[in-house]
Amino acid sequence: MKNPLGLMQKYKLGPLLGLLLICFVLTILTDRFFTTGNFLNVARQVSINALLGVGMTFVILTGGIDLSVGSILALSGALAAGSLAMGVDPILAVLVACLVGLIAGTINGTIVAFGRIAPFVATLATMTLFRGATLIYTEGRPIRAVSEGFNKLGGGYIGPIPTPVIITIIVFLLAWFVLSHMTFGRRIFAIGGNEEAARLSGIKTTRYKVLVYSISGLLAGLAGAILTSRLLSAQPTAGSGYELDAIAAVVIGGTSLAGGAGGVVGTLIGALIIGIIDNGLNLLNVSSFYQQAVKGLIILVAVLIDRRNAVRR
Amino acid sequence: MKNPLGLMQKYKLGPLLGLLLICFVLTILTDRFFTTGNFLNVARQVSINALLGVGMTFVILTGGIDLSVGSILALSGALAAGSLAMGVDPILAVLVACLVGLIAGTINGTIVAFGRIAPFVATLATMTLFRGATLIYTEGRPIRAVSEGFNKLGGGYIGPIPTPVIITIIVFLLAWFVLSHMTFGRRIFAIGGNEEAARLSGIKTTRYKVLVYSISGLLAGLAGAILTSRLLSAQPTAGSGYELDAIAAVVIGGTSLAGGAGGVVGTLIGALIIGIIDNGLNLLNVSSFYQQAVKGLIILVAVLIDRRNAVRR
Amino acid sequence: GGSKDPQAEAPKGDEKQLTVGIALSTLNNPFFVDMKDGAQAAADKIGAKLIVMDAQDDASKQVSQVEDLIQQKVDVILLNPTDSDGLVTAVADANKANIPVITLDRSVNGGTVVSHIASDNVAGGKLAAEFIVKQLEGKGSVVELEGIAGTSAARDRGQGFHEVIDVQADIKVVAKQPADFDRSKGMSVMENILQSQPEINAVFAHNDEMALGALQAIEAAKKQILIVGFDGGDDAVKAVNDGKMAATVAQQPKLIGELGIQFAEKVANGENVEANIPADLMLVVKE
Amino acid sequence: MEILEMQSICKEFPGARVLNNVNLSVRKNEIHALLGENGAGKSTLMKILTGIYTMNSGSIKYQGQQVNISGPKHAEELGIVMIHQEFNLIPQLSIAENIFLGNEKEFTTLGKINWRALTSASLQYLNQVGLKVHPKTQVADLSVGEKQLTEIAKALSKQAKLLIMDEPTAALTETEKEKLFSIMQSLVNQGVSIIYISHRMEELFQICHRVTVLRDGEYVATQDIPNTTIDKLVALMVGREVSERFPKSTTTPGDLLLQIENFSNHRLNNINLQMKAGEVVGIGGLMGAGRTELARAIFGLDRVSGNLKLHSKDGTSFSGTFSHPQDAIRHGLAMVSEDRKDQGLVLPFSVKENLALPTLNSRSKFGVIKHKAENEMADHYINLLRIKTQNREQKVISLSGGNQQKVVFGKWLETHPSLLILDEPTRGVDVGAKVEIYELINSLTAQGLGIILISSDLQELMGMSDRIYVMYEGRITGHFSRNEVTEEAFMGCATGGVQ
Ligand SMILES: Nc1ncnc2c1ncn2[C@@H]1O[C@H](COP(=O)(O)OP(=O)(O)OP(=O)(O)O)[C@@H](O)[C@H]1O
Ligand SMILES: Nc1ncnc2c1ncn2[C@@H]1O[C@H](COP(=O)(O)OP(=O)(O)OP(=O)(O)O)[C@@H](O)[C@H]1O
Ligand SMILES: O[C@@H]1[C@H](O)[C@H](O)CO[C@H]1O
Ligand SMILES: [Mg+2]
Ligand SMILES: [Mg+2]
Repeated sequence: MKNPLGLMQKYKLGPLLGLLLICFVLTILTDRFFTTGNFLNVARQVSINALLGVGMTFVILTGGIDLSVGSILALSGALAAGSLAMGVDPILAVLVACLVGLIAGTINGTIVAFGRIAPFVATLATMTLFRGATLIYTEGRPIRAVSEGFNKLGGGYIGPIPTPVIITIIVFLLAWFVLSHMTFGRRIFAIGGNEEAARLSGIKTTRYKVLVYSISGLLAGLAGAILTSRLLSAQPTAGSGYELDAIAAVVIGGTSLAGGAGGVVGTLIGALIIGIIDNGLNLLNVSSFYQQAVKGLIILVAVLIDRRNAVRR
Repeated sequence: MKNPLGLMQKYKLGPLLGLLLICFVLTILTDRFFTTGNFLNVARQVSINALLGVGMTFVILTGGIDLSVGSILALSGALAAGSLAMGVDPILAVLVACLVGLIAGTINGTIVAFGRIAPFVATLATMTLFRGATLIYTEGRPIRAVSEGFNKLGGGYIGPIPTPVIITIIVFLLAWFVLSHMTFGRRIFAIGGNEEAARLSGIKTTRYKVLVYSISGLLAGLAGAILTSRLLSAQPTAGSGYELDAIAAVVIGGTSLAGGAGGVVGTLIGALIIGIIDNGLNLLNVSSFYQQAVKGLIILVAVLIDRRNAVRR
Repeated sequence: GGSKDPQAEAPKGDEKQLTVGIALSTLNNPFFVDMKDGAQAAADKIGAKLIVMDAQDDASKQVSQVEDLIQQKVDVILLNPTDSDGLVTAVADANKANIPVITLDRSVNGGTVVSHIASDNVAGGKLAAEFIVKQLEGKGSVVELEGIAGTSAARDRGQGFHEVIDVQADIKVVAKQPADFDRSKGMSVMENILQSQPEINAVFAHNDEMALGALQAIEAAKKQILIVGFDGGDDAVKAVNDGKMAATVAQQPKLIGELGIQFAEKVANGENVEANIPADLMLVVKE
Repeated sequence: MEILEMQSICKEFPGARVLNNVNLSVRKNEIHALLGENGAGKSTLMKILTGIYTMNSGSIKYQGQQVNISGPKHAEELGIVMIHQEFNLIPQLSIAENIFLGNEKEFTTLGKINWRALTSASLQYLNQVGLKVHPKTQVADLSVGEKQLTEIAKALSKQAKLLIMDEPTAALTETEKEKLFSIMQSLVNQGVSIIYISHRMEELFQICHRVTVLRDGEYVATQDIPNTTIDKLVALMVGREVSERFPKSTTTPGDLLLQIENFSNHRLNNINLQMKAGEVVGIGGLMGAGRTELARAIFGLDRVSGNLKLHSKDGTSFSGTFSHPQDAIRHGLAMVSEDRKDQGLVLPFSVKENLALPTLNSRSKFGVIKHKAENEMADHYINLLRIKTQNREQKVISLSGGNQQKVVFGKWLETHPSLLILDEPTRGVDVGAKVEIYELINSLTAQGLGIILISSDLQELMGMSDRIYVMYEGRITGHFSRNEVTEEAFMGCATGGVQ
């Protein structure tokens, strides 16, 4: 084989290499980085974006996009906090958040699949719509969400591992299984690969297209519950801009925006890359003005390295 | 023809119909809307988004996307204001802004075309990078830009028409001519329609791909100069989120995100729709919490109406 | 929502109803919601109509909104600018249309403004710094969580804070990072700082939202650190009383909004008003 | 005199050696056929010649000069022009723009296009190929055949000295094919040389002078057409004897299988048709007659009014119309679609994943895919249909056209249908594989399957159908049984005459 990196190509190890490189550099630059404490810390910070990224992966695999996840996160968090305030059971409050997310996602999916509107426009509109709904419901104020049971979701631990990290790992494993071992996942790939061929093969493409947005919404709802529980309050502005980070995680992870190729393993790596860059720049105490520029540069370089190893046509 | 709206389809009048409908409703609801004063007012407000939208149309026609326009706008505005502060001639300051935009756009194009990085990721990274550069240059503070000559660009009038409106109209006409009557424009459509076929026909696709980002950057730079001149200061946070509005204008105007189909006429209409919704909601005194929800809904409905008339496959 | 305006449908009586436009930098922050509520209550009381605009922290959006207010021919504009320079044009436009402007909370650097109602953010930053110096007895490591880069609130509070802190020989600002006035960003930035700085004695956050986020991070790390916020919002005052936060520099947003309406009425009636009306700042500590 | 000499050309793709010491020499004024099975390397060799691929070793002599062709534009400057096997048109642009894409210069002043000049210049080439569509029409609105004619017009506009045609007739009907041949003849008379790739053997004897045969990426032989026969060539290509070109076996038709009553929609006009189990019913007609439209309507892809009655082999019957292909598949229908890349295959998928797509449920439990069963199924069809692939995990995008077609076939066979619709099933398929497909058709009808065969290859249609319906402008204008059909009678109906 001419290219010594052939193996890496085959197993799409580019993003992983990028991640390891960043970790290596940070370990050399600061002794605060390579510690169990910091790893758990990063893992917890990353979990929200990873959850959104997993849902986003489903959507992007079909060739779609979901810009509304940040707004769904805020809306479901607000309604969970609202239910808590009304004296509802903590577990029920979490379910409320998930349900709200599911409904919002299903609305997205219906508009995209049945209304045949470009996903970008449809979810751009619902992003504004759901944010508006959040503002109306909260009247622009944070809603307090203090309840011991509820706060364990975002702030608790199972053994030494923060609960959100455990939840994220479970969701990730489930998603991985669905995508690589179930007919459902295979059909999602098929729709992204060639929607017309998928339809001709008897796949009800509209149904699956609705479902991927439902999943994305559901996970955004779950993320909303976790964030609310972690902050002890639901913020009306929570999650704004999160869609871009989630999409970045997916794409840095090697999933094609055209759909049909990729997966959640890459997304997890992508989310870790973004999270670790943020964490590292903070640890290195890089001046705040330089942080953004440096972050942009690192992402560029990481993706460029990855692409240089990609198969040439 | 079965469909009575066939003519409308043929000339892609969906967005125009949406625009007229919105204007009609607003004229009925408030007597403040249908006045020359308000029209000029809206036209001026829309001009920035329209300029960005025109550049974005070039990019999207090739199948790309440019998320960095807001950051480029801020960076070029800041450097224009900085030059002014250094005593440079106003006209030169405007040229500085355009040049900065052109360079930034060319960087985007080079990364996309030669680095073969997905435009979404590439410009997401440079969006962060250019914003960081702006923060570094401005040290996070607005830079004052008060100079009589310079301020005419954004705040002046030619006859009764605000200067930014005149500039936008000229840019729009040029872009329209290039896209519909020049080889350059037709090749951009060809690349978006089938890049491989375009390449096999001997078109240097990479060169054109660089150029569309340069154009988008240049217009973002011009918009930056206008906005700075209008605000009498360059804001380090100027333009954040503008990319989404510009993309929305393009897509509402009927240009396909897949590339190859659409044009600037639609984009202008799209920008007007967005601008008039904002203006109308303000004139109608819709409570600010409801504004976002209503705006999201109107965009959805407008696009749905349009799509219902679209050709079925 | 609470923003419903009963006066909107009321028939215009024999005498002309006063219409005031209030252009706020953002409503995604309880501080400004309070300001709006204060103004609304005052307007309801005198039977004035209040038109509320939310610029979502975007200067050019706010310029557009002021233009739209001018199109509606309101009697007075209450302006809470997103930025001091950026809104000069809008003020000039209002001047041209002969609509008087009163600024709230933040000032503008040009045009004619009949009156400015605000608390002094530089003074507030100093107040916070002096409190920290006293509590630390002049010795220790301090973290500063900054507001959105480029906003005057972040600028002024930082300036006031550093004027006091930087002259202290034994107090060091060991980390200074932006968290954008946002609670969740405040938390994650603080988490990272806690990883890199073993020894932290106090945190000054440019507003309460970030302070409350930092509090979450600090509690999770099981550390004892002095936290000082800014604004005096409900959640923060409760945290102070619970002993979780050390203090918050309280502004009086409701009062600022209320004063805004009172002065708008005076201006509309042709009365002369003072150019500068200060709203009191006050350090809230545990009772 | 030789215009082109390609010597010892070798080409490797990662993991596969595709060309091994291939030679090809083409004389001036000659039509030189390039022949070989699917995947033999014909298209690859031609892509090397036009600078799209770079060869690993070998040399190219063109007009007596050693050349190093750097890209398609360079090839074009040398006068080497290729009509690709897969369309290279921009769907959103007009016919005229497509014809001159990349060569707009002579119609532009300072970058501005002179539309009138462009349109009228394109008319000349459209007339030459006999395409009677307005040059301003968008290519997206053309049928497959019309697109092929546009491709040919585009190549003609480039004033080639050496013209390469990679299966240009695959999508054409008899009339257009004859037109094309006369164009080729007149080009040769004007001094042009042509390399002609086709899987339709009789065409070579109609139009070509010499033929070079490739097998598995190796050069086999070059022969003069007058001194050879179809059987000899087939033997060279396949490496073994192939018995009969159209091995049609006659089966006694069984019970009524399908009845179509009054099918009408925007492109179909009151179609009535019936067939029995075990029958092969051919549907013929000229380009754009509406055959594909009929197939789509039957399969539930497009809305249609009227009624369809289906009596499946398991005794169930259906009456109505299908609203989704899933319905159709459930009731025992399968369809090999006309355009494999657009509708037949998921290109980023592997051979295995494509084969598995319509029948995922049958190899899964609680939605979990049984990978072992899937692998076995895939290997079964790779062997059965002799799909030339490295293994079941190879991406279909890197298969040759004919092998891609076999994958589409395989995925539908796995649904065990009672009625199989084949829309141009042998387009781009080599002789050996064609015979395999015909034999497959035989064994399927023997099992009682009904087959609807849509084909523009009249030989094939007449050779394989029990009965033939002829369509014209969305209507059925003729109906023949196997032994009564003649070419003249068929063409009469296909051009709108009545039987
Ligand atoms: N990009 C590629 N990567 C790997 N293998 C390839 C690639 N392109 C072609 N091949 C392989 O090269 C071989 C020759 O392909 P080619 O397209 O030249 O065949 P062909 O003779 O034109 O066949 P057909 O008659 O089916 O068109 C095939 O086995 C094919 O799978
Ligand atoms: N998307 C489209 N828009 C407009 N007209 C179309 C479209 N697709 C096909 N047509 C036209 O509809 C008619 C029927 O097309 P159809 O594809 O069914 O023909 P066909 O008999 O299968 O011919 P072909 O051999 O070209 O496949 C043709 O005149 C064709 O040009
Ligand atoms: O004074 C206000 C508040 O402190 C708010 O938290 C941010 O913006 C400032 O202007
Ligand atoms: Mg081929
Ligand atoms: Mg057809």
